[in-house]
Amino acid sequence: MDLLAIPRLVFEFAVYLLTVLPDLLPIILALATPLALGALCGVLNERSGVVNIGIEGMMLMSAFFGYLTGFALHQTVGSAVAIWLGIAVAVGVGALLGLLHAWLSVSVRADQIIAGTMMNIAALGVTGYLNRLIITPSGRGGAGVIPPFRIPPELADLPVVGPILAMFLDQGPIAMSVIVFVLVLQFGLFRTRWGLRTRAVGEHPKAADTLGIDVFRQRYLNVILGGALAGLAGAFLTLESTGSFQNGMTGGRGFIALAAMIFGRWTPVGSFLGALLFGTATAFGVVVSVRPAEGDLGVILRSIPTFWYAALPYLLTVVILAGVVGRSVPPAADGVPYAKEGKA
Amino acid sequence: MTRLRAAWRVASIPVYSILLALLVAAVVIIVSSTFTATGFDPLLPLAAYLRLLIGAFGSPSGISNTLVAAAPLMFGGLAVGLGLKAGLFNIGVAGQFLVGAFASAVVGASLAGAPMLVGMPLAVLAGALAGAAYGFIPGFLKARTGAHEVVTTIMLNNAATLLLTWAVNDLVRAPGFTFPRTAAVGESALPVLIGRNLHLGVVLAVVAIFVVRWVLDRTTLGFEIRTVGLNPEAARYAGMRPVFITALTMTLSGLLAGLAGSIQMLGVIGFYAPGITASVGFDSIAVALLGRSDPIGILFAALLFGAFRAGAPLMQIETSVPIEVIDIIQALVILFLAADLIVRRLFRVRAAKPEIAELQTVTKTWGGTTPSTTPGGGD
Amino acid sequence: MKDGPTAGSARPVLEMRGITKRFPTGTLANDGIDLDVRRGEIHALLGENGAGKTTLMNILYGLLVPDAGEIRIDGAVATIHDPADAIARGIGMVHQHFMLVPVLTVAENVILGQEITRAAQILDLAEAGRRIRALGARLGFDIDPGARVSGLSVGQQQRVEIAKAVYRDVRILVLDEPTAVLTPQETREIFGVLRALRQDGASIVFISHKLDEVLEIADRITVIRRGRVVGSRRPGETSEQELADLMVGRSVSLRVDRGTSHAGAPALEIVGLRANDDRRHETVRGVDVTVRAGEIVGIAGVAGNGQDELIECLVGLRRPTAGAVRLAGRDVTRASVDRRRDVGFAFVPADRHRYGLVLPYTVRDNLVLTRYAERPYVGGLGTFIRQDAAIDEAARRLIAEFDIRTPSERDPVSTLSGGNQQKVIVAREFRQDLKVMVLDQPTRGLDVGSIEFIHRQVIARRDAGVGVLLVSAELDEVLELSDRVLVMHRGRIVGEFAASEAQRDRIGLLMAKGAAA
Amino acid sequence: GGGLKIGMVTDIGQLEDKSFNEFSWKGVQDGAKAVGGTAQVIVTKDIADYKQNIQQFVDQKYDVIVTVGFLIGTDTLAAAQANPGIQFFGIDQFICVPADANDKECKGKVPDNYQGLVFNEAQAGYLAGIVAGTITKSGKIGAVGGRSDVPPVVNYIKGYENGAKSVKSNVQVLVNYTEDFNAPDKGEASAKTMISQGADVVFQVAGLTGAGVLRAACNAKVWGIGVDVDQYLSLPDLQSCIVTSAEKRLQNAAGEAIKRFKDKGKQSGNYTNDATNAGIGASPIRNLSPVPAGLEDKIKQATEDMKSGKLKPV
Ligand SMILES: Nc1ncnc2c1ncn2[C@@H]1O[C@H](COP(=O)(O)OP(=O)(O)OP(=O)(O)O)[C@@H](O)[C@H]1O
Ligand SMILES: Nc1ncnc2c1ncn2[C@@H]1O[C@H](COP(=O)(O)OP(=O)(O)OP(=O)(O)O)[C@@H](O)[C@H]1O
Ligand SMILES: [Mg+2]
Ligand SMILES: [Mg+2]
Repeated sequence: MDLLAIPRLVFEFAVYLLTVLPDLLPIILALATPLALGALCGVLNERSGVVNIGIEGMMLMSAFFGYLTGFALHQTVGSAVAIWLGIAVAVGVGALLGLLHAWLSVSVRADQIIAGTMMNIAALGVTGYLNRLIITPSGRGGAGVIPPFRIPPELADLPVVGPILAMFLDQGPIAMSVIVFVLVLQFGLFRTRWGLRTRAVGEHPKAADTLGIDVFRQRYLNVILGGALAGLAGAFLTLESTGSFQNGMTGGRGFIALAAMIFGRWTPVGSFLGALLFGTATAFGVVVSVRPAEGDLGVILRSIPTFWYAALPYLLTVVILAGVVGRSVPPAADGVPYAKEGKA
Repeated sequence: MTRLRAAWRVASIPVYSILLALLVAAVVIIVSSTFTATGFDPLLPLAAYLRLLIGAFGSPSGISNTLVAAAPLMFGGLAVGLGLKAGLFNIGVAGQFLVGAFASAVVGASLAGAPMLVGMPLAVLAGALAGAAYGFIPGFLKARTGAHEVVTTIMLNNAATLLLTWAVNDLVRAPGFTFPRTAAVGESALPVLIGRNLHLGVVLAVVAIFVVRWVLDRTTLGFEIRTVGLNPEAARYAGMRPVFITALTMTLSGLLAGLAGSIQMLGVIGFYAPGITASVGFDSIAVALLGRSDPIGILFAALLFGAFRAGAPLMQIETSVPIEVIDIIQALVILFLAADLIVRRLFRVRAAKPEIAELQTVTKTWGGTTPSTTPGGGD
Repeated sequence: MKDGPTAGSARPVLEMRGITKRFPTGTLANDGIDLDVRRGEIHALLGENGAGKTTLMNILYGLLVPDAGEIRIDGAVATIHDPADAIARGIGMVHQHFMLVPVLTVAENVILGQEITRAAQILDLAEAGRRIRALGARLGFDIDPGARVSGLSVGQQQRVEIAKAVYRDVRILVLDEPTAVLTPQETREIFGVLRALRQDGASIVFISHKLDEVLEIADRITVIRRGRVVGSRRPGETSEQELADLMVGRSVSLRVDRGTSHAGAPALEIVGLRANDDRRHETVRGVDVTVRAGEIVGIAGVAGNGQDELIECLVGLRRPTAGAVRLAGRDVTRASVDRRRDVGFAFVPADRHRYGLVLPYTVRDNLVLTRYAERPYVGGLGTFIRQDAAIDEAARRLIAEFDIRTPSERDPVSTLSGGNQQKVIVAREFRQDLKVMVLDQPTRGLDVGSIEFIHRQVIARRDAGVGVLLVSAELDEVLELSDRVLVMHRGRIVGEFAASEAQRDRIGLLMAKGAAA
Repeated sequence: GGGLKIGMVTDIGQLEDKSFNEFSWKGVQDGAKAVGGTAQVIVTKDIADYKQNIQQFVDQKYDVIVTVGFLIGTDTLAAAQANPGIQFFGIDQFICVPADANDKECKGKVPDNYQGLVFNEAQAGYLAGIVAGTITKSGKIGAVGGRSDVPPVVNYIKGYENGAKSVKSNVQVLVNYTEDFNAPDKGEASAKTMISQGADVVFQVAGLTGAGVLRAACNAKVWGIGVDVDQYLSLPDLQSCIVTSAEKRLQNAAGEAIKRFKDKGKQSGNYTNDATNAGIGASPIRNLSPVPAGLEDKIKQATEDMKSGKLKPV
């Protein structure tokens, strides 16, 4: 009896996981989206040799200005238009901040960690300040909503296919776009001219330079593109996921995105898996309390305080990083500003 | 005289950066004033800065507020700075701060009745050890498995907030309150030395600055830490043990962060409750960077941030300029430090940039490679 | 040796006139240099370290902008702002420090910058592979386009570098010290390639320190000293001695007189030593070596045959899987690095920037780097407080004793010249109470003057009764210094010789093939 | 002006938190206007700043100091005892002054210049529960809480459960605490799961996280219930699915407190805002046409019973 207790619980747990899978799948992607986009931003930056710990700040700024756009326009131009304009602005702001980071890291050759930290603090200040002065006094809220895409019920209710379809299709447009970005970037990085040059510049800029590749241009390009992705993550937070803005609402997602990037060893797909892992752990914490298990297992699972479930994603990441992933090697020239010797 | 000039060589860039930051922030304030009820007001920045200054230094209580706010930032800045010296980027100060504060609160409360000379030292010790333990985890993991400390410390920060909240609720919740919190630390509190709130922790912080400086500059341990930070390979060939130094440095860094939490708890807050934020953890990074990860630099950076903290309330009530402007100013200061090129152009500064090899090391070792293996390191 | 029919045809393809370059640091690297290179000639550029050879070529290749002077190609003035311009003009360069991206494949490295793509910039690596193979066949070496560069031997990497240049159909190819780290066999293969290129009418600028090679391959030789051209010769009309004197500006003794060794009791004993590399492959497969007090034993071998792991086992950074290491009779197989140093062990690493020095540190801190925790450098209460006075005193003494050229002991070692940086290490390691020294390519990349100095120091130590183990891929150095020569191949000692020139080729063959034909 | 100088110290975080800080501040401003005084606010960024922020107003000779949130209660009590000349109001602070070390029943004397403004969230939650219980077709409803250790949140949800059961005894209530007020994506995930479990009404007590909850409800075309204020107005994007909100009239309470002080002088003790003084309530029913028969009566009745004390929500 006691001998069998443990294996039985393990078995029950496995069964339980299977039964809640249909609940888990549809909610994971949305949880992973801002992390994945942030991580992709990191990948673009660091693959070209620029460290960016300012992703958090880039997200927050874009989130705010995206929201501000929708907020200001949705009554005049209508909800749908305002949203897409808002997303465009968010992406644009992200790209602009990317430009700033590129200028600091590539041209000014400022220390890239300091530049990133600056970005994070500035974002808190600027968004909080403008939020106080512009949005709050108006007393209004709202920035329009993205009409949700729903897969037809008959599909959604299919036994196995349904949840899987829901995982990818029963989502907002930005969440859905993540998968596209991941695949495109993975291919682009390892199969295209742009990717080859990016990796070369991030590993051995001088070698690239001696082959006539413009190291600065390549880095600027990547950092700006990365900023745009961080901007999209910001747009997701305000325009797709909440429809409202609050100071510091990124809540550290930019840093967790960095974790996902390192976790994924600086590859798009790897980073995405890292984000999914995190999202899955979060989702499990939700599902476990909304749809508790029966029997002894249920007793045990319910006896665990909710705070532990909330902490699960963080603890799990540490355990897996230490236990499975281990030492991860970044691009060799990551964070090293490139200087042409003896040139102006 | 020459010593003065030498000091200015180091200080000029930061000082100019601060001036420039205040200037740019002023423009922001003026422009934004047009949005507000008061309307366009070109003198608003002057008013605001004046209040900041008065609030921070205008009165004995202002000065002591500044010092009290600066003390934990000194510990936190040292924690980050020490890590940077060894090529470690400890973003985990926030978590180590909370763990330290919690431990001090619990031990302090349990000895609340005991004589101060018993309870207070034990409570401080508890905070230091707890922080050290929480810093040891990422240090050990990095040394053993190479798990990147940036990732692990970020995760441990979030875990700390949640698990400590749980601990307060289910383990050490004090009866007689409508919300979860620990009992007051009572006699274990750090004694107030001068005026309303200038407590012993401020002294401890300043002492810590010089202790850490002495360790780094004059002891073999400091030499080992710096060597491992700058060139781990060479350190190995010299008979040092980078793996051990890494774990040790991270532990010491955690200890300092824990002390930050401890003096904040025993000197100011007095009880632990889930709502407690670790803004110190976030600001400490900025302080360390601003101080070029040098103890003396950190001392001044912490005082600057402390002054902003202490001056902000007066600024808000007298001019109703949002407190967020402080973040903007701090960010601008760091911006101009990072892009000191601008400053040099503007103020025609000749002074050589004080080299921050550690920072470069950290940026390079971002993902765990040693700077020596990065390209361009040829003869 | 001038077998190129077109060799020396009058028309200069490349003319560099009055090239002058001063670096921000004040170093005047090039001081009005003139250089002509004719069609289909191999033109050797000779000069000691810091003479300005690389600088001159970097200017030609657009990596540096000259302060003065002009470059003509086919008689027409050519302004070269960056490598792209140079490449466009058919100039190719194989750099002194390899310019290869280790994590990329051979093909990716070769096409980088001139990628072969299909629609939408998608790389066509298959086509690239075909072209590279064809190119290899033309130059007479086989090359695997799919291989990761990080996994290639130095010789193979050298070929990739050349393939990169040829892939861009160069007319003017610059090779900056291409043979520095090659075995005689590999060197010969490279020479074959160069001659093939010359046949095709390419012009080649060949930079080297190695006088014999220069005399073998070059059609013309230009010597540079401290940024000025000090002479131009044809191989037939000159000698190694003359060239050496030209380079250094005084008459140098090319061969340090080794004298005779008086071998005593065993100082270092390596018994059946086995060890794995980081990827858990056994790279040291049972090595037995005995170094006696007062003798210099050289281990020759192509890089990557287990020397690194062997050395790490000796220094104490790697646990052997089997066997033992004895210092002066004491078993130190499991002893820590500093324990070994206490017993009287010293080590000079090959890569001074990576293992030997902490570049941002001052000269003084580097001079005590491996003894930082010993008295008198520590003291006070306990042994953990550093004693600045003692450290300064020792630093000044060593700087004087080893004639290290530095403004003061408190300058960063990074601002010292390569040779002087190496002197810092030597000064630190060559202490009085030594029993065993392990030298890993102690003179790599240094010029004749510095080499001479360091070799004298080594021999002095030997004569003082120190057992010296010299590990080097530079066969010349091994032969020059060693009393006995061992050849290491695939983790084993495959041969032992009493050093003498006669053996050179057999040793080279052993190094390459592991068995003498 | 010569009127009252009224200062407010916020809870940790930001003024525009769409909750305590924001609406307390609005109320303080209303109050100031009503009594012809001036109002200023200090935003607290760190718990360590509570003391000095309060002291700042004291030093500036303010007449009334309003502090927000239970965390700042301890410091407010101390300040009130030290400055008998100043009126203190503590929003969401239940004042407890122990007579001695081992007194847990708060027998000590509350300073007569310090009044705690507390709310009976359970009552508001109960009314929301009545609505949920009435309109649910599946017999399953959900509630998402921001933190399981913040009393107001828990009280709201307890009341909600009982209210729902009072109209449908067999109703099943799915509850999830995200332990994070700042995670809309997590709120959306919770709600989505509840909905896929069959819940057709979700109640949010989770700040920004709650925005995600309501967003999920709208996307899934089920009913959402707001909290604290009438979120049909404060979240216009989500009007399509908000049926009502459990209101806790912070703004009102803060304004009234200041008026009380102006009219009646020093205020002391704990002032409970509940059904009796319209301190809590349910927002107008929206989006239901027709409104289910008797729903409004049930709400009116329950409110009456709570006034009379006949009905205890928990
Ligand atoms: N980027 C630089 N900044 C300052 N000085 C430099 C720089 N590059 C080279 N120098 C100096 O210019 C001089 C010429 O250097 P160069 O590399 O051309 O010499 P070299 O002949 O190639 O020597 P070697 O045989 O060691 O390669 C040397 O004194 C060198 O230290
Ligand atoms: N990359 C560099 N940056 C700045 N200064 C340099 C650099 N390289 C060399 N120098 C300066 O140029 C001078 C010559 O350096 P270099 O190493 O070329 O001399 P060298 O001729 O090789 O000397 P040695 O023969 O002792 O190696 C040195 O004194 C050094 O200060
Ligand atoms: Mg050279
Ligand atoms: Mg040199």
